[in-house]
Amino acid sequence: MSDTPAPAAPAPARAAMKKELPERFKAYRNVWVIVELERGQVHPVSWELMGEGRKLADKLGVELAAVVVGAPGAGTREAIAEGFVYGADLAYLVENPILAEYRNEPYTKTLTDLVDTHKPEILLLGATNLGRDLAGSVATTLLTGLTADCTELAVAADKSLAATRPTFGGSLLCTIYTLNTRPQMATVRPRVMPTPTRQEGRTGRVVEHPIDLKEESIVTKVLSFLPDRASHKSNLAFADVVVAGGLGLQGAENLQLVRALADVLGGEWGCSRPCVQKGWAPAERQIGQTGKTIRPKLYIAAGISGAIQHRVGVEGADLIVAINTDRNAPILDFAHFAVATDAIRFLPALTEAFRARVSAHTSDRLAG
Amino acid sequence: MVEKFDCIVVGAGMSGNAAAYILAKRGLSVLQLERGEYSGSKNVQGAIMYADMLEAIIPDFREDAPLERHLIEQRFWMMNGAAHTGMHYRSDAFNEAKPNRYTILRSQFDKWFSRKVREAGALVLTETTALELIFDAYGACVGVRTDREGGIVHADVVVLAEGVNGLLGSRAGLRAPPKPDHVALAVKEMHFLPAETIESRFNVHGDEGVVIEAVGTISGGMTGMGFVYTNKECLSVGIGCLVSDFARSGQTPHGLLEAFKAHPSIKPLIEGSEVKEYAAHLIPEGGYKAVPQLCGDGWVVVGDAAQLNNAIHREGSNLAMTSGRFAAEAIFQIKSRREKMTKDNLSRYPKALHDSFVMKDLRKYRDMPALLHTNSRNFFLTYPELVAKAMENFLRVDGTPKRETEAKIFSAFRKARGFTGLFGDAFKLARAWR
Amino acid sequence: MHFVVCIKQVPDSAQIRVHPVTNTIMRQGVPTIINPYDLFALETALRLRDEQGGEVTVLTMGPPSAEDALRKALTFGADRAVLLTDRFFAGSDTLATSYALAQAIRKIGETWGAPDIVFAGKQTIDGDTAQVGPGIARRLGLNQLTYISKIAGLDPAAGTIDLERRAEGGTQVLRSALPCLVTMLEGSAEIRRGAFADALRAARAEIATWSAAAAGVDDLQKCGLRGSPTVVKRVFAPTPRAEKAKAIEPKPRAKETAEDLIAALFEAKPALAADLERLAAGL
Amino acid sequence: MSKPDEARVEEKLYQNRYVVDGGRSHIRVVAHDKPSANLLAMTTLCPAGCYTLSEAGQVEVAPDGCFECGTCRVMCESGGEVEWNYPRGGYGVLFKFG
Repeated sequence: MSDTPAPAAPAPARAAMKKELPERFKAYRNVWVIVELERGQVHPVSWELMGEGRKLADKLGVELAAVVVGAPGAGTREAIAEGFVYGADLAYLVENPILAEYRNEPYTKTLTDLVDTHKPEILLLGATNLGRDLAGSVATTLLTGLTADCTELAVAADKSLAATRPTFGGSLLCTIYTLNTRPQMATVRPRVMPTPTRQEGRTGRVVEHPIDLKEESIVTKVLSFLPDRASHKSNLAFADVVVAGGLGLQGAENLQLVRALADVLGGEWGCSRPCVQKGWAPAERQIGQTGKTIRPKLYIAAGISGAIQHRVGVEGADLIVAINTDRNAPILDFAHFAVATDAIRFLPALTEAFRARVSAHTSDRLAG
Repeated sequence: MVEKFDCIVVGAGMSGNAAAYILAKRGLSVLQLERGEYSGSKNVQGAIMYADMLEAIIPDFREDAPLERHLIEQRFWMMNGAAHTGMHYRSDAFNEAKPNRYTILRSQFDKWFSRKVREAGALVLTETTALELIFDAYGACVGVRTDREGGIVHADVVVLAEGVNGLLGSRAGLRAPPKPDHVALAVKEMHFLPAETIESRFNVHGDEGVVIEAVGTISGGMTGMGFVYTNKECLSVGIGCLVSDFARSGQTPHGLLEAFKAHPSIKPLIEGSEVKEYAAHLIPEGGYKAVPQLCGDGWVVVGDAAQLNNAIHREGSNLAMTSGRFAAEAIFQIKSRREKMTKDNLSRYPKALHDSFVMKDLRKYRDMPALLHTNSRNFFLTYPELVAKAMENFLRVDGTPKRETEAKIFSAFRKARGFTGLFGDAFKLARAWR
Repeated sequence: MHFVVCIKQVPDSAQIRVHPVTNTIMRQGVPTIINPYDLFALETALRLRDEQGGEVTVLTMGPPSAEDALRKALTFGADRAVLLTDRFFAGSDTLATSYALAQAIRKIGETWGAPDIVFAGKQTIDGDTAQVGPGIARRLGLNQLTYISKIAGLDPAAGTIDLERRAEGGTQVLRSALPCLVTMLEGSAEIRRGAFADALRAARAEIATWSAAAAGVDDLQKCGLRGSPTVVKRVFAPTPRAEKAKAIEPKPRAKETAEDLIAALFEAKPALAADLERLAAGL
Repeated sequence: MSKPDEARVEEKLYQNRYVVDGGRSHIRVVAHDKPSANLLAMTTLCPAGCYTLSEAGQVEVAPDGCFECGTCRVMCESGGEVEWNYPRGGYGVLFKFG
């Protein structure tokens, strides 16, 4: 392959001589957040977006709307109530049995119909499989701009949306504007924005939006749904909690301690490259530059020095705990917490402490 | 049905690309096998490119070849712990229309050369590793087996341009694998600096370049050499020693490199640089005596695989290109006369090498490897220390009469090597250099 | 059957370094590769062709040097390759790109038969937006099936296709109809290594190189910067996290240290406690 | 990775571009109880630090980051201590500059 041609140079010149916003888009107002409702469950990223949407709406002096789409009685009312608690002023509700399971065609038709009718200036979706699938087809149908996986959303001086996202594999960030089309669409990855504080008892008005959909005209059918628990494949890349072991465990048998803690936390276990080289663990359990990249809420590294090849695979974790006897191991440069003790001795104690702490609460809740 | 070509070239380094280019230009059907992702992805070199040899192959290469800097200054250094004694030759004459020596980056240069080979009409298969040669009942080489499914391919002649390790040739018993005292292990890093910084530190401008080649205590008493080559936006910084010395010394290559980089004469040149690659390769050092049989029925061997490297003058890529060219010319002559690719017919190639600078230079220095190798402690430890001390005494003005200073210098040499040692070394060096 | 696979030549982002001092992107020596996700799409198309018969056409839009990526795709066993290259495309964002590719796919259909399935990678590693696939589907009226982990069945006669799609917390089993646009998840197949005959054919192959006009991309207003509603205004390096890890001092009894650690974690991320309970209860 | 030298090589190797051929190690150390002098020398000689001495006193090789320079072949193949091959086409180290 030849060397990389200079990627399309950013065009500040063109952005500067921005054409005036076409007349028809001048009326577009308000910030919308698509509430991702599947099988009665709302994906937490929707509430994180409410927090962001609230900030943008306040700066623009407009209203924040929650958009809830689904089959009647499938948690739509509860989702709207939660939407208000997290800051929405109003909610657009589309209920139709055909919208029970997410499918691109009916959902795209519904959302584009809503947008053409109520004309939002900013439309936010979670960068989940559903959000990305939907955002792509809606943006193309509306022929508007869409910026994906944003890590920061701000209002520019001219009241347009300044969306910042990682580029070149995350080594750089870039700020992107949607120049002369509306709505300005953006998707945001889960767990990037904080969840806003709940304002119990807060309510707002609901706008019901009828939509006529005919099942016969929709090609793709959902035959069934297999929940994740059923499949035991190691989905290290998607896990919320990961516990990994390294050379510091001195032996393959001690990886057992890592698995025990992972089980108690309902997470996945992994290891560093040297463990795979020594044959302690299979290659698909390896985390790092030549293995898996993980983005869990909690990552516990037991006896891992944290060489740069490992770091690039775990830097996305929300919380990194390093259990390592070496006080100046490289992992301490990017871990959030460090316990300078021998992992082999500490892991069992940590497993018991978590088991006690986690199960005690569940039993209270069940009893309470 | 097994495909058949006029010739198969194994390897897309300097010698392989030169041979494939000329064979294709002459209208032969050529298949070139490269195990890397692209030509250049597996090739490591200092790297200095000699223009005359490339002009003989692609006269107008300067129009679009990726060249880093043309060299206008050569610095030979003898280094000890804290100092270096240097002989510099810099001439504005090197700023000529067709400069003689360039620094290059092998992965960019080979990619360019390989495009020329494709344009000439050769078929280039990348990411394909040749596993073994195939011979017929009479022991003539008829083709190659590769590591892709159904990967057998035939040809009238196979050009072995597989690099210093020469796996195919040695596995087929055509030559012995290289020995520890016939190859040097060199490690190098690419240090990135803004072009202006390089130009100010080396006192050059535009795309003028400087080369530093250093011997002395930096190779810890081993037969070896360090180097700094200036490229457009980076410096190639490296050091290499004979593998046999290295093994005995217990030193690590990366440790030696770090020490070389920390030397007071080198450190300021690379201050604040960003390292973007660390590489290592073997360099043939055996010279004339290590050159194996160069052709046989249905095969020829070119470049490093034929140990064609003049270590004393650090010239490898020019010998590689030239051997590739001579082999291609020989094959074309045989093909145009519709003769067989027998060992005798192919011997035109080694004959051409003998008549050219390639073998003349190698023969000239045939005793040098042995000499440097057996006396490595003297040439790479004692003398550098003696020269450094001599310069130190000579330059330090502390009122001692000049006659006394000179006497002190000579006594130091005599005490270290004794008269017989000094004359012996001088005589051997002169004889090996003659 | 006819399968069209869209691939993209991207910089190998793992090799990109940001200069620690000047914070500028150091582009020297960053080679280009085929976008890794696209290889799973190509492998799936090749398997379906091997099972059902037919041809696989590989398409890419990019600078002339993108031909290398196409030649490599041919080495895997694809039957033909089309390079869409024109200076009008410079600076296209995903909307403009999906327009150009959709037009080229229409032209491919007219030339070698309408595609039954158009494949694309889940996303690119340099753009990461995952919008070009959906954009093409919209413009060509194809059923959009993204994040596909497996194609369970394909019935050309009935024109139906059964697939498994990765969703939140599980897998949807879908039945849809041809023609459709499919983006494959990474790991959905083991990438093959081309046979020698394929490598030879790839080296010999003539790669169809189409300009905008040749590909039927006639509305130039929809291409390049003009056709792109979004524009990159600023590119900068993230500020690295400075503070060191907070040390939890080990106590004589490991149990106490463990409790200290857990307390510190829950204090730093209150939501973590609830998450762990939900996970532990297997929800 | 005890030796400080070792850690520095690790840092250097990170800069390089290396395509791992999962599960197919192109270099294999032949089983031995006491490593020969040449094999032992590889624990310092290998420029990519791929050769290490295990606690049980055996020399092990993990050819990730290997430069395919051939030094270990030159030192140990004739003595039958090492089985040396190139990685599959397209795998292993891929130099950006060379």
